[in-house]
Amino acid sequence: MDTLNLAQWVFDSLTGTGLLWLAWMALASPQLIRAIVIFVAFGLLMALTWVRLDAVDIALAEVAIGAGLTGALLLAALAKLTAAQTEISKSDHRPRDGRAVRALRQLPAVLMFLVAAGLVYSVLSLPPVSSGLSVEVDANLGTSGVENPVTAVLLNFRGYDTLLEIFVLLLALLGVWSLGGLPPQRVAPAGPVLHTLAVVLTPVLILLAAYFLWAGVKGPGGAFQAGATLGAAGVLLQLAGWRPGPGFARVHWRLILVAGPALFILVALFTIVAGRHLLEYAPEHAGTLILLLESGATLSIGLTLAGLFFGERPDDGYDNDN
Amino acid sequence: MTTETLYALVGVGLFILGLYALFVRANLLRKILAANVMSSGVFLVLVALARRTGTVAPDPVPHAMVITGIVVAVSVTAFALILMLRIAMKTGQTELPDTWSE
Amino acid sequence: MEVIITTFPWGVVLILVPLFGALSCFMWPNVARYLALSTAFALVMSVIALAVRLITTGSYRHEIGGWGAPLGIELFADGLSLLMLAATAVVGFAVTVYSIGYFPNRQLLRFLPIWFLLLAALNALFLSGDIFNLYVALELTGLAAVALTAMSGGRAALIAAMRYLFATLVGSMSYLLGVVLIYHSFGSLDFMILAERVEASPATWSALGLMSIGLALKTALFPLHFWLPPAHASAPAPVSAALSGLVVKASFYILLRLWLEVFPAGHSLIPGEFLGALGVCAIFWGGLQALRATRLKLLIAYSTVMQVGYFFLVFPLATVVAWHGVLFLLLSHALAKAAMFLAAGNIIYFAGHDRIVDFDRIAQQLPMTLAAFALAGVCIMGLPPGGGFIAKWLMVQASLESGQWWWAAALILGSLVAAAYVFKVVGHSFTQTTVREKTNVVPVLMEWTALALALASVLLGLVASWPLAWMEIGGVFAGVPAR
Amino acid sequence: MTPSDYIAVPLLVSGVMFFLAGSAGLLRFPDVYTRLHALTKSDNVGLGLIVAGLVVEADSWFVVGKLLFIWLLVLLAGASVANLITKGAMQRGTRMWTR
Amino acid sequence: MQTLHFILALLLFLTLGAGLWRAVVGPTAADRMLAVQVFGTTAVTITLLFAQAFGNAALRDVALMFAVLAAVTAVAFVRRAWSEVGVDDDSE
Repeated sequence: MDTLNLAQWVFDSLTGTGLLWLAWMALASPQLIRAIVIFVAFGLLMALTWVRLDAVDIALAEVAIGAGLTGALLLAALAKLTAAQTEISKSDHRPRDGRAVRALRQLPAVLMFLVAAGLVYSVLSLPPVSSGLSVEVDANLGTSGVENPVTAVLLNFRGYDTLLEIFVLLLALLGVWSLGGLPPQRVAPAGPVLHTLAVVLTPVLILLAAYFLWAGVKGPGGAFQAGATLGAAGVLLQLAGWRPGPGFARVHWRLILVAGPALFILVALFTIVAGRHLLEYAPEHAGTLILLLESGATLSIGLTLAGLFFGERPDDGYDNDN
Repeated sequence: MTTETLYALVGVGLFILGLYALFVRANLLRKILAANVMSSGVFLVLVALARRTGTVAPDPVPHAMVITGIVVAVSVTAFALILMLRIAMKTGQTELPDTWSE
Repeated sequence: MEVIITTFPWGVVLILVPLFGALSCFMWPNVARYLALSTAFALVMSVIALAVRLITTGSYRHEIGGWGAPLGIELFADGLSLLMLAATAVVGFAVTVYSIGYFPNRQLLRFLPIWFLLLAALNALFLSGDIFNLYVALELTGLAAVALTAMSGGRAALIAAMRYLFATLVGSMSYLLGVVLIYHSFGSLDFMILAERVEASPATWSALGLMSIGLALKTALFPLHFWLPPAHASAPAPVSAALSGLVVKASFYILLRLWLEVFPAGHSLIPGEFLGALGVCAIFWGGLQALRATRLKLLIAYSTVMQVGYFFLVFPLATVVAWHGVLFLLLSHALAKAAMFLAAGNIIYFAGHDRIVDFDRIAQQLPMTLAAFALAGVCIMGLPPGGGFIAKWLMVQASLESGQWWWAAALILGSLVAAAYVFKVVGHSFTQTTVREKTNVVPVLMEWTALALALASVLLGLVASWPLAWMEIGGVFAGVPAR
Repeated sequence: MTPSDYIAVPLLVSGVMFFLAGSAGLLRFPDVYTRLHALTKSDNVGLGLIVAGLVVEADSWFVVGKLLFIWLLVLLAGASVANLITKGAMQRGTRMWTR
Repeated sequence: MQTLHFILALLLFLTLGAGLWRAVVGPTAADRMLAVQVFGTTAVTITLLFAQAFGNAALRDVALMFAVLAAVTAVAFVRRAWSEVGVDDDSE
């Protein structure tokens, strides 16, 4: 089957050069809107690379978070940017010489070349086969409560990383809220086509989130992919012109936001009080506990990502001065 | 040059490209793009080398690390974008006033 | 009672309590003040309990999730982490009390949840025994610090926060790439296992280089310090106290752990002298800029750049006495620098500005604040009985014993420069301006907190024997040459 | 080559042909509207044919259902987004191409 | 049979390339949105062909995610990339 190897080799070289070229184009293109389009294409090619490297969980996360949400965040920022200050130069590509003298401008390039040479040499010198921790993971997969090794590592073997990481998301939202309000952005009301698209697509997204959450036990999927799908539903609603009413935000917003992190801490306290190690689930309960944690995390991640796209604190009685 | 080393080297290339653009580009939005490219590069190195287990299934621990990394990257990007907007509102520019000020 | 204290995993409590505090302050804003105070107090209590446990039963490892070292993550508490946790708890408690008086209500409600996430991240960082877990804790710390810096919303603060964000991002990414190379070379992420498996290879040197550069950037070592002065000067006073006192030391702590445990053979590659030379440059550059600074908070920020230079002098010395000296310096600097920034906060709260030349009878109107600043200055300068004196004495002794006298010379000259800028501030606080500006009354609680911290940093020198003994718990200096 | 392959292969190949025709249109057509027209038509038909080919090879009804669901989603999204783009372009005065 | 799917997927890379060329050159913003739409559809197809080529059922979930997220990204482009002009996008 050498044609398959040849085809795969062509695919690899095409993707490899494509990634580097897209990254260079995105970072060097004069107009920002073009940079974002190329960055979305870069995220998409990245997802195909994850598929090629048998990392299907990451492909799901990359499509949802890398290409989808990050693209939407960048676009929303660019739109607010042009609204916030008038004289954004369309092609602000003028080289920034400022106080950096000509010689100094070459310093980063030389430095980068040295670092690159060192890294390439060390990557090439790595042993061709190293099983890493895959042996230990397979050995303990039975008692971890889930069949998908990645979910097992994320929620059980290295559950503490996920605990801290959910707080990173909450922290980002708290940080965005503490920065105060943004300029009011006049966006045209959604027309009938967009309205119907939102009305049809949002329940599909919510169903998909539940499906990915459930699929995460056996195959690729899990809390982060499901949360990102919920976040995409929130983004779509905001694009279709929906804004959170004052009543909505007062209690539900905070309760759902805190659901994931609070659930994690309660489970942690429960395991400590029960005399076990931190986050040590009894093998028979592991499956249900992981699913419980994942559903709480999905809700919180979805709402946090939608909140990050919203970009400011909803007026929920706590005045929103800027 | 197996698939793993090819993609690992592409990852290193992305890391260097992102790092260089982060230094040289003045526009804040482009710096944030560069930061994303940089983190994608590191994650690519991590996952590419995870395929050297000699068996069909790759090593799941790097995959879990990358998913954690992607979520951290998106939260930092979201915060950086809003911070950039606040700076644009206050100073009317999307660049830091003086990149070489001590 | 005794059995409970020595067996209960206090490290876990130290991480869960601030996380719970952050969530509760966010969920119930109208009782946030009392929740905050009780959380901070609970932190101090659990550090004391941890200390009792460590002193009686030595260092301990807590396997999270019940999985062994290579697969799961392990928390590791020993003398080194105990000292850093103690500093975090004490400074954390003081800053929490101070911030309740300093911030107006609306800003306080935004400050508290992020603040407790920062404390949780620092505790998680000082207790973690896993290098990827350290990356997640570093990101949490960095993002929280940037969010707090940008909170005052001013033009300078926002720009400083953005530059700080990019600096901490580059630092974390290069640290992560180092973690990737280490993991793929030796197949584990745990400190203890890596200490056995790591041996010289190109991947190890690149990983060591990347991690050192990343962490030096986050610790603001001399050429990479550009982001620190604007960030620490324009952040709100309690935040600057936490940034200079704790956050800067978190990344240095990881560097210490890596050089002590994972890369013992690292000395031969990146000679300690190179880092030592950068340290000396940091001392004189920081001192010079501090002398030139016209604003008090900028002066204190440059003093931090200078003190970071002292920290890096330990790498060329690398004897047990030198490690004791630098650890003691970390502890005393945390307390003293936090006290200085809180005192500066009082002056800003009182006079509305911190231009040193325009101080108007600070000595008469804010006696306690000036006393706090002066006492903290005593410790920073290295005068007995301050903690700084003991630390510098140990480091000078270490450098003389190892025959490298020039580090001792840099230390002593540095102390002179430190004395110069402290006295510059103290001198101006007795002057009088011609026009009377409107001043507002500083809440007594804020002055007492600043003074208490300053007293703690000075009295630290008197009780030096305890911390020096506690450092030995867990034998972290086992592999370090005595002479 | 099993009997189902005899049906699947031509479907798949013609599907890809439609995609290539669509991208040819994307490169060659003079203005936005014709490109939009070309693309939404040919890509959807192309995807439809490929999905048909895969459905023939699918081994369980669940997979068939999922494939058709994906195709339905792409149709829905493609049609509405094309409509949005056209209206937006017209309102911003992008001129139609005239001979 | 497996290689046929893989080769067909490679051919679809040409469509991606064409879309990218339009994204880079595209005179108007509408062309760039068009390009994003093409990326989505082509990615879905490539992933479906990979699912058959590798025999990995989970890749169909990736295609499902692609289909949905491409729609959200395209709508984001339409609603945000043009907003600086502030004209009603598609009210009748």
